Amino acid sequence: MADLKEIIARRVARELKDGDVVNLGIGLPTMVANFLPEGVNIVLQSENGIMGMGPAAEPGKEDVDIINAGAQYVTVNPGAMFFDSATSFGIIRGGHVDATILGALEVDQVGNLANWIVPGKMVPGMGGAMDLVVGAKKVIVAMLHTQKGKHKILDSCTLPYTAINVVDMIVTEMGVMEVTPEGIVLTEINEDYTVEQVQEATQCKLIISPSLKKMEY
Amino acid sequence: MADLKEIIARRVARELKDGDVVNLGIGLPTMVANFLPEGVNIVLQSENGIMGMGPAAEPGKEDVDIINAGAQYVTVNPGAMFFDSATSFGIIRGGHVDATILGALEVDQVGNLANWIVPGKMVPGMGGAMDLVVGAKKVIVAMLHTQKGKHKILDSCTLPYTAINVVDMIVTEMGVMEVTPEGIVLTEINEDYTVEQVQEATQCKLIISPSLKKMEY
Amino acid sequence: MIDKIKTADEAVAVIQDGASIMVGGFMACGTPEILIDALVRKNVKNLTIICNDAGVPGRGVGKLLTNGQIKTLIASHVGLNPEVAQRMNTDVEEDKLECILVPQGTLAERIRAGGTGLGGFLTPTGVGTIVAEGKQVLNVGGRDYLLELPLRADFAFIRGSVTDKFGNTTYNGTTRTFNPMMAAAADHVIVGACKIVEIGDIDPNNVVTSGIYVDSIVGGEKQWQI
Amino acid sequence: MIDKIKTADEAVAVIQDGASIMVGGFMACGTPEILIDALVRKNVKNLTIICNDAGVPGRGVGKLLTNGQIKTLIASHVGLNPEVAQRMNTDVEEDKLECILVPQGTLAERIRAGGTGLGGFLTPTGVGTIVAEGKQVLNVGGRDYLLELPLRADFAFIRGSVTDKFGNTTYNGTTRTFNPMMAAAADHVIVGACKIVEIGDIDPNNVVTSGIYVDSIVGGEKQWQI
Repeated sequence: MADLKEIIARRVARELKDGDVVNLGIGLPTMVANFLPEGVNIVLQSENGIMGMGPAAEPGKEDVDIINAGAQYVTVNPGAMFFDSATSFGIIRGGHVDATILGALEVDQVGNLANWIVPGKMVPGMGGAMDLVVGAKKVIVAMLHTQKGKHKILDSCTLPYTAINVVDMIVTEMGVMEVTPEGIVLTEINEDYTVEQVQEATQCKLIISPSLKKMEY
Repeated sequence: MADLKEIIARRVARELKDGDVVNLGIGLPTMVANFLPEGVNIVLQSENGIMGMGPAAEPGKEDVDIINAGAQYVTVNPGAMFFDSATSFGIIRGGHVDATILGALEVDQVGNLANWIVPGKMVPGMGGAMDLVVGAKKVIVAMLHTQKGKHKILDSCTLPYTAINVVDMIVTEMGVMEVTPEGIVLTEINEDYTVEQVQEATQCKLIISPSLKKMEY
Repeated sequence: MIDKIKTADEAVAVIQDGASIMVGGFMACGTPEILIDALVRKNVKNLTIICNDAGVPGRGVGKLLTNGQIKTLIASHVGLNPEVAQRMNTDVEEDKLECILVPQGTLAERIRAGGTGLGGFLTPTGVGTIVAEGKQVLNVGGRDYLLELPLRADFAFIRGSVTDKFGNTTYNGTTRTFNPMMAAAADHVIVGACKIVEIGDIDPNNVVTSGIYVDSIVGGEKQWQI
Repeated sequence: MIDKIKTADEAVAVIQDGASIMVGGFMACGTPEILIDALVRKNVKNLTIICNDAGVPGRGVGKLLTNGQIKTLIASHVGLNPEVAQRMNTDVEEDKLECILVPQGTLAERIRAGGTGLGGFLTPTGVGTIVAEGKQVLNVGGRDYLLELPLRADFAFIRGSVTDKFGNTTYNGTTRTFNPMMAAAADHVIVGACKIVEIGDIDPNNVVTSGIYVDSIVGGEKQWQI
């Protein structure tokens, strides 16, 4: 399982360009920062008020006044800035975050996203997710292709939306998909899987890119 | 003329309480700061970005990075703060300025104010006046009662409004008037004038306060 | 000059049952514990708390929740405090917590609107979701936006890293969060300060929150001990 | 890392006839003269300038006006530059200046909305005046508000007192004015800096404008000589 997640994180990391401002969700997306290609430096935004977030603080060296949006003690890089929450979401809503990378419960073929209400579980709140996916220039969903065999990439989301028409790209252990006006296009495939397997793991009909490539990670 | 203006400025100064946040318009209102009663310290806001403005800078000692809204070099008091224009007008619109004191071309009996378009002259722009009179807790018009014998306190303004229903108090060389739902009430009179003279200098019908007092300044 | 320095108990003495209180911080980082503790001692009930989240059990607004003081919580995320679910699902009517969830950016902007005299703002966040329910949708330039309304409270609890005796305040690191907007959006503002300095000690270029907003200043706020 | 340091002429080379440019400052205090001068040299025409005011003849956007480069000026106050009236009343059609007046607080907030992705906001300012003409009036909580729309531009000219090589910027005194909002509301942002420092030299608590907004940094901006 860890390997599959690492495959996804590694592939997403290749999507980022030098200088990009990026917000990483909790969990798998956070791993992306560990796999940036040589020469690519990104600026991490943390919605609780950091531009230029660094790695997690070493145990014993925490500055208790500096946490990330997951409430972990973190460091900041030279050139960082702290700001308030209105400023933070001004940056996010204003389109100044180049990419936001986050998990999903469901994505559908028009790019609708559901990732905040788990059926039967307590509703934890949307936090900053609704603003992030509406505001970021590029929304990349990074997730396992299915949930215990259950489809997550659907004709239509069944769970309450986080936002509508926002997802640009989906990266799973099986491949890379882009959400287009025509539907979801499979552009890259992990060579461990066949196109048929990917389609089978996907509820909506995938458009197979004529230039389908091997997924590199 | 200077004496009449000083009378007005002196009387307005008595309206301010210790700790009040005050924005003073250019000209006569600026004089108010010179006549504060003993023990009354106010915090001057300048809409270009100062809380805690001090007196004008001494010639030769100007800090060229610090001006007031009239583009004069000024000083700041200990405990001052500089901010941007959105923050400044957030303070103003948000009701955090206790009093704004400014001149007028016309005021009418429902508290409409006209002070930004002079007939036949180039329109200089409203600057921050529209925000100030809408946002400040108390709007005090400080002006000469008439303009070359022409009424300025009217049944209805004839010039384009700066804002409607905003003026709380009018202080002139003749007296002090409060704008109430019933009309303009003369509450204090300068002993150099009679009630008849004040009414004659006023277009709209004044309500004479049953407790009409001598105007102290 | 008006003396704003008080003890925590003196500062919260004005707060009565049923009050609405904005509390700064994010997962309690940036929440003035010294004021929360005094409010727990005062034990006022039926509070409406506006805060990014529900804190943590034993920290931040989590303490008020444990002590059964919150009737309504307006927040963006409450998942990291398991007591929220217990309180929401309790059968004891008087202990029941109402939880109103607001997207984090919208919450910050609504509080900013409340403090800056705006009647509302148009945001794309929440369009097409359950957040849009009951809200006016306006189309500007071909895009749909929700009209979101300002939010104010009776009181605000602000955590200052450095505060001068007038109330001018700076915030260290990520303790800033909702504090600056809340300081402008409440009728009565109390700062719990880690360090109180003389007026004039903070560079006017670096003040984040103006002392004009501040009614009381309480010293002795401590950094969190891990 | 991307090198953002340029000469003023290099930095303005991207600006073409007809561009819209936001210019920071208030009566030229906080306007980057070094960029204005380069734009005068480049002599592009038909510009839309968004600035608090018209500057002063020989200072700030006043120089662009004198040089006949401004077609439309969006400002809150233009009374202190007598050239505005001359340009507005000229009979020479190609020299004619269009001047759009916006209340100062509304101008600042419209630019903020443009930079922060809001579709607009409701303000009480201007209700019942000619500023309300053609605008939607919404009643919230029994009070009328104007719906004001966001404002953006192709370029922004920002004056930094201290700017690091990433573009993180601080402003001294009253030079701040419209600069922070404009830095977020333009597609391409150029900072004219009084002092350029290394990345890491500015305390992260004191940065006002993030370097993520900044495309080019030009050093050598001078303080105004009285």
